Amino acid sequence: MTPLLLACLAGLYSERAGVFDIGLEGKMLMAAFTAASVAYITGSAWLGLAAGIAGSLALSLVHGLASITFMGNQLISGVAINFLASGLTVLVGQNAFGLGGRTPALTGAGRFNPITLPGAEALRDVPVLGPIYSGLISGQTILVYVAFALVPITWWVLYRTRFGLRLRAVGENPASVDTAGVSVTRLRYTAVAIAGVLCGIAGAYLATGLSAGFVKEMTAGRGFIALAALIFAKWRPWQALFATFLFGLLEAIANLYPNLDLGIITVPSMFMNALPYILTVVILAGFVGRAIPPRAGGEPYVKER
Amino acid sequence: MTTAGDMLGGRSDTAAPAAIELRGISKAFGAVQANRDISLAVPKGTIHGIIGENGAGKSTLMSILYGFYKPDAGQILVGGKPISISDSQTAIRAGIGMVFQHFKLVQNFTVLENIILGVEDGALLRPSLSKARGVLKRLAAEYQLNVDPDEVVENLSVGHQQRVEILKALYRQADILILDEPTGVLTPAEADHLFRILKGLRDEGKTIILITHKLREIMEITDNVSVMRRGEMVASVRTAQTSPEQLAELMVGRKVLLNVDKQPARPQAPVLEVRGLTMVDAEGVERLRGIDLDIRAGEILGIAGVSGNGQTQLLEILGGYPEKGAKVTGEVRMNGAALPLAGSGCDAGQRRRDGVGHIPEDRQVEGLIMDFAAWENVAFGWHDAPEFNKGWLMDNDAIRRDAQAKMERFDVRPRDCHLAARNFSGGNQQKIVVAREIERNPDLLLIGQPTRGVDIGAIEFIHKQIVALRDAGKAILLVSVELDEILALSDRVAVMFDGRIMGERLPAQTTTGELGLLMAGITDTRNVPDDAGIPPGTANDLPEGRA
Amino acid sequence: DPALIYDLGGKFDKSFNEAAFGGAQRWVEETGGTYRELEMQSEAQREQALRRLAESGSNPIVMTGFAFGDVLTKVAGDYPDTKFAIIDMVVEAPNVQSVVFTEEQGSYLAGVMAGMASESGTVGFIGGMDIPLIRKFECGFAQGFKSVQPEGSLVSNYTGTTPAAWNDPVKGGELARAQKSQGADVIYAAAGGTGIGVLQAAADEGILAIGVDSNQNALHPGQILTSMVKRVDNAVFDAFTAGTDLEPGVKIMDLGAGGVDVAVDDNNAELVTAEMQAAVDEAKAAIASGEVTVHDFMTDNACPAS
Amino acid sequence: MDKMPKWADVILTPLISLVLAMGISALVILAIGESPWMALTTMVEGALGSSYGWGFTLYYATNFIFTGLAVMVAYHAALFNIGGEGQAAMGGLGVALVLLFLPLPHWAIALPVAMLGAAAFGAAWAFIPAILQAKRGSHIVITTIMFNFIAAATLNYVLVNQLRPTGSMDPASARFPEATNLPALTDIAAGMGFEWGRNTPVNVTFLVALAACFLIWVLIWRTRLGYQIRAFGKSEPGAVYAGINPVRITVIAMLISGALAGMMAINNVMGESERLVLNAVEGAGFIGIAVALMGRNHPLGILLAALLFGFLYQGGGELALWTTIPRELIIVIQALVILFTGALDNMVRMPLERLFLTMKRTSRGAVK
Ligand SMILES: Nc1ncnc2c1ncn2[C@@H]1O[C@H](COP(=O)(O)OP(=O)(O)OP(=O)(O)O)[C@@H](O)[C@H]1O
Ligand SMILES: Nc1ncnc2c1ncn2[C@@H]1O[C@H](COP(=O)(O)OP(=O)(O)OP(=O)(O)O)[C@@H](O)[C@H]1O
Ligand SMILES: [Mg+2]
Ligand SMILES: [Mg+2]
Repeated sequence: MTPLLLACLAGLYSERAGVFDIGLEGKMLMAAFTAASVAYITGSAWLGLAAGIAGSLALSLVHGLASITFMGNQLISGVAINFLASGLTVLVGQNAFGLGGRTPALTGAGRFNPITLPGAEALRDVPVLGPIYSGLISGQTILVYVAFALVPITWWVLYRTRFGLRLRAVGENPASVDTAGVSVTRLRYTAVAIAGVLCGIAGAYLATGLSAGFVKEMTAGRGFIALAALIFAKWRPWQALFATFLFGLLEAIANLYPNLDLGIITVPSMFMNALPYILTVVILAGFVGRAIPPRAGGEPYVKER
Repeated sequence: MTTAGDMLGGRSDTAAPAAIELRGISKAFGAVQANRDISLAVPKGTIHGIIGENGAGKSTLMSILYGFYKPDAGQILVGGKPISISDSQTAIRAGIGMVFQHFKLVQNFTVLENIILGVEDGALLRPSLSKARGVLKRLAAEYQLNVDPDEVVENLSVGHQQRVEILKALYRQADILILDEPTGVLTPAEADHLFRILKGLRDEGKTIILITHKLREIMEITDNVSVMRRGEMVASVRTAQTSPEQLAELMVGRKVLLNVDKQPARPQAPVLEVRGLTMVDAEGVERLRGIDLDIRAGEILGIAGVSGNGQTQLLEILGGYPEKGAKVTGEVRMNGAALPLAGSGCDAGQRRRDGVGHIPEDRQVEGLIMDFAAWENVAFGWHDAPEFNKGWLMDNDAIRRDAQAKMERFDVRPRDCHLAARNFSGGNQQKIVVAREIERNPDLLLIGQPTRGVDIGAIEFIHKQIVALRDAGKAILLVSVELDEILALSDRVAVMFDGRIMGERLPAQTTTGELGLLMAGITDTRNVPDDAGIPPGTANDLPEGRA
Repeated sequence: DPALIYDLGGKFDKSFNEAAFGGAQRWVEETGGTYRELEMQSEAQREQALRRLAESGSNPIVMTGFAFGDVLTKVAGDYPDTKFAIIDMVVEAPNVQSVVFTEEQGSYLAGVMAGMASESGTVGFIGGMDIPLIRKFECGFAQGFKSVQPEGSLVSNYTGTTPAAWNDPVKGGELARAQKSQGADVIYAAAGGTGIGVLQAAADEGILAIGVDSNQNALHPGQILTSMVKRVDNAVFDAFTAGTDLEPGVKIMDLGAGGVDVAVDDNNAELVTAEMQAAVDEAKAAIASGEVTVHDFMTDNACPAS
Repeated sequence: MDKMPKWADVILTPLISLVLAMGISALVILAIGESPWMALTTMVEGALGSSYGWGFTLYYATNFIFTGLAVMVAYHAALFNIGGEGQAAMGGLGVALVLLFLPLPHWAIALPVAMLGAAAFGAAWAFIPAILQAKRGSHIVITTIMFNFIAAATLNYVLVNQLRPTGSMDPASARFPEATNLPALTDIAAGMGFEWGRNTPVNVTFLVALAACFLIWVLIWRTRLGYQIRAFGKSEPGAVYAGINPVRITVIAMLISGALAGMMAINNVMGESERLVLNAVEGAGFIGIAVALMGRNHPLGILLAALLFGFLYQGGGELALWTTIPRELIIVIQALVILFTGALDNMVRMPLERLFLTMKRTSRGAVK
């Protein structure tokens, strides 16, 4: 759920600033590719991370250009970015490594490896808390801790800082920000860039943390699920954590019970696989009610018609 | 070329430079020349009025001054020094504050957050917020501008939202305050209160520019007034040396009749009977609390009231489309037959078939599809009508012919029915809506804000049409926030406040002062002087549109 | 010249198509010949590709994957002088050689090894897209495993229901970790690119994995128990070598014919104990003699072992 | 009144955008060390150089016309239907069920029945997202995405466990009865006495698609329903004022949209493969978004854009078949086309408008 959380937070920054982003998927994919490539070539996961962020940022820039500067349709731009990433990664990858778009497997320092938190071993035998601490909390890669730390940080930035105030304002009513003498364009670009960085981390984590290299289309729809989680969370950081956790849980359940035997009927694996999607629809229909997006979301800020 | 100062005569001779001076400002939006070579000087410590038809370019000019738009040509001087106002930040720093015609507030932020937006001190919010809270308290006391700093803006009445906008400007220590049509949304008492504040600010030495369509306000409060027409500044005069008639003529370019010319009504059988109408909206707020109304054929019932007191809900329910999720109870009869208030049969299409026409309050959001051509808009809402249809298909030729004829009769300009609605000026857009609804000859015509933001010339025409329909024996329900309009058109006036009818008066037997009190929810109106506001102390605490 | 057509997964799927490519390459190295190759881009192209190759004189034409079966049935008759070979599918035509593998047998051997290696008594299977072919792998694996540990349990997962299921190493890794948490200590991955993630996760988690199709032992030396190799490369190599003399009919690449096997090499030598090797050999002999028949899932869509 | 003439907006802008997209594509091809000229000629030759190439180009275009029209109808109601992929997949199921289980003696009878089946299944798949959007405000973009996944799972289940002939490896249905096979255009041409597009999959569905373009044009711009859909799409409060029921229009627009997407199955499932295979849609649902947007949500534009994408698809396929350029290049080109014509169109339009404005001013000046 870490990449999901990161992508969800990425979407949160962008959409809170009024720029819809269905290109999360593409940006993650691009980041996964650049991260894996650079990590393979340099043997450094950190350089890979930087490259992942750069790759994702490049696409963010395209999105910004289309939806902020040229006041284009944000949904189309997102669709195009998804296609672009899906094609470019394989094209360049094939050209560079000749493995049909895969990157060679990463080893050692080319990957982010789990870190054991201090005292994890010592506390292992403490009842209840021990296993949770040593098994669940300790032993994750650094990027996981980063992702989780980003939740309170995002909350704090959004609700406690000047930048957050302006960011939220620009997503609600850009004219109010403009007439307050603050540049709408700059704010939105910043937000889109932050989204790029977070997608970059997410993609890098996919390729260099969770797996050991890039495989074509390896994001496998996670960007779209992150988007669903974002709507589910009503564009709020803590709820985003909760939503991604829920999706993670649903998937874990589907993994644990590939064929759910209900006595009378056995739910086939296909449906258990589709369970997270089905439940998303159910949740959207039943529990969240109308999720009201940032008011200026999806609309370019046009001053002069 | 003469400068604007010259036109004003007297004052510009004094040594002190104008607080603000514009020289040769031009601005085009695509093919529309919104401002053409405009010059204007506003002496320090004065209130300067700007009037002009819709689309004359008033808002554009002020927005340029505030750095919202960049002019194509021209120069701006503040305190005699030329400055280049590239964005609103520069304008704010130069001491200019502006309250826009359409407020620039973040609806789901608190008052305090809106106040500090853009002028926070430092990267963290907490210190800015507590500082602003203090300053706000002081400003509120000083200018009698009370608002709850922690209230979310969308819960405030329009009047209070405007206070927030003014406080925003004052918080930024503006010396030059621009107000773009500030009174359009206020009760007479609120407007009075605003004017007292403005006078106070002027006496402190601040400079104020006031845009309005209401000549009465210009005469009442301004020192000088400038008139704009079709993007040009046609005159700048001392207010004391002009008259409303002269200003109207300058604005429109011809003589305008300022009063409606109508015969006494000859009411016949009742057309609409409303009994005990209540409405609770989706959030559980009671918007209508037992409305009783009668309208007879051949009369105009005017409903006065500050917007947000249930008029919109009343029009929507009568028009057949109560707000989603709302609960409506009570009884509505039309020509004796009960109209359904919910479920099937309660839709706008059915109401039209039942003989209800409707000129909605907001022409751009409801009355027209802005991207549709004028001819398509002429069928809007009546697209089911047999004469517009040929079997499965719509008879577009018939609609176009009809549209062309209506545009002819209502003098819609330009007379091109293929033009998209958004390419017509506000007044002409409204004429399209009025033509469409009136020409269907409905038994009952619902009219919401027929002339909001419409200039004097068009108002005159629209008023004539409404009276003509009445004289043809139709029933008309007129909702307007303009008391002058209500008094001029109505045969009877009902005042709405907080979802109730506070009382009914005959126009000849009441005054704006009395109606103003009723609009504020005060029914004890025995000792009110003519045309006066309410006693000072109470003005601040006017209840919001809804409690 | 001969020609080779890869299925939609693409030439470098790290598995099936890539094995075919390897066979063609080996043929080039050994004979110095040249061949044409095509990658599919859409369903509608299959027929186009076959006809174009046949018309341009390529012979024989080898194609990988059951998905060609339908069009080949239609097209083969139009080109009686061209020889076709199709892998993983039986097409009855006088100029077509159908090469089928007994994956259930190879998977059985993998199951035997997993049964020997598993200390927990639980092993895992991770398939890519949930289609019958992969069920066949699972079923053979289950039978082999149960033959060693009749009371043992098998956890089985499929990555998904869209072609994306073949390219989701992250989910593969997650599934592997989930299976480990359920006690599995040997995991068999038959999932294309997704399998890479399974093998990686198993290596990271310190449990054993089993590769598929190609010999994947070298991906994580010492941590991959074995790979169930399906010698698609041999099939391609043989077809290319036979050239225009390619023999029509069904060619069954079973255990006996060396069509399927479990790979033992330097990379996993340490993991394969003598006992394990003996058990594998025994199973091979039993299958060859008919003493043990490994049930083929495809025949009745059911698996006796699970 | 307008800033530039309509023809410039409708033709010039997309054309320049297209050229830009192609230019960048050429750079990409150069960057991977291939010749853009060779790529272009291969594509043009392969897609348009022979009746054979045209046969494929038109076949793909047929798919895109349906999905493009589907996106368009929803778009006019201000609904962004990303679910074309799933709706088309379900349409395929509808076709398969009809053809496998109903005794249909002749294609001329089978075609309308299968069209009904396809439309019904596609529409049904769009119905739930539509009703959720209309009644509960569940974001249609998200629900249609989810329904794409769910459709894939459903189809997978049905094909593997229900429709697959026992013993078959292939997760595909049995072949449809011979009698229901649609005539290919090549057969029709042969019937008229000339040889055209032998062995190409383009079939009578192409003509159905052309008819659909016309009918949808009539629907949107000539009927009352179309008027209501457009009005609702432009302004929901306006529609309510005019007595247009938002729930009804949302649902109807999505049903039509889903039905159109579903009807794509006539082409690929009934016309081409003549049986139902997994993943028969192959992304055409997503391409439909690009086609609709490029075609300015007008059937004629959609027809042209579908032809363009058909060309890209077939030309790109040829490129991948006969050169060493990977097939992903085509995805990149498609992405660039979508980006430049759909999202960055103002990049071209803004300077153009300025150009036309100054031209207008100077010419007006000259007249004076
Ligand atoms: N936003 C716009 N986009 C394009 N053209 C516009 C726009 N607004 C106005 N126009 C054009 O400019 C013309 C002048 O508009 P304007 O609003 O100044 O009219 P007006 O003189 O105020 O008329 P009225 O008195 O009826 O309001 C309009 O008739 C219209 O053709
Ligand atoms: N952002 C914009 N883009 C394009 N055209 C505009 C824009 N703002 C105003 N216009 C056009 O410029 C002209 C002047 O508009 P402006 O808003 O300044 O008029 P106004 O005098 O304030 O009218 P009103 O009395 O209706 O407020 C109009 O024709 C209007 O349609
Ligand atoms: Mg106007
Ligand atoms: Mg204005």
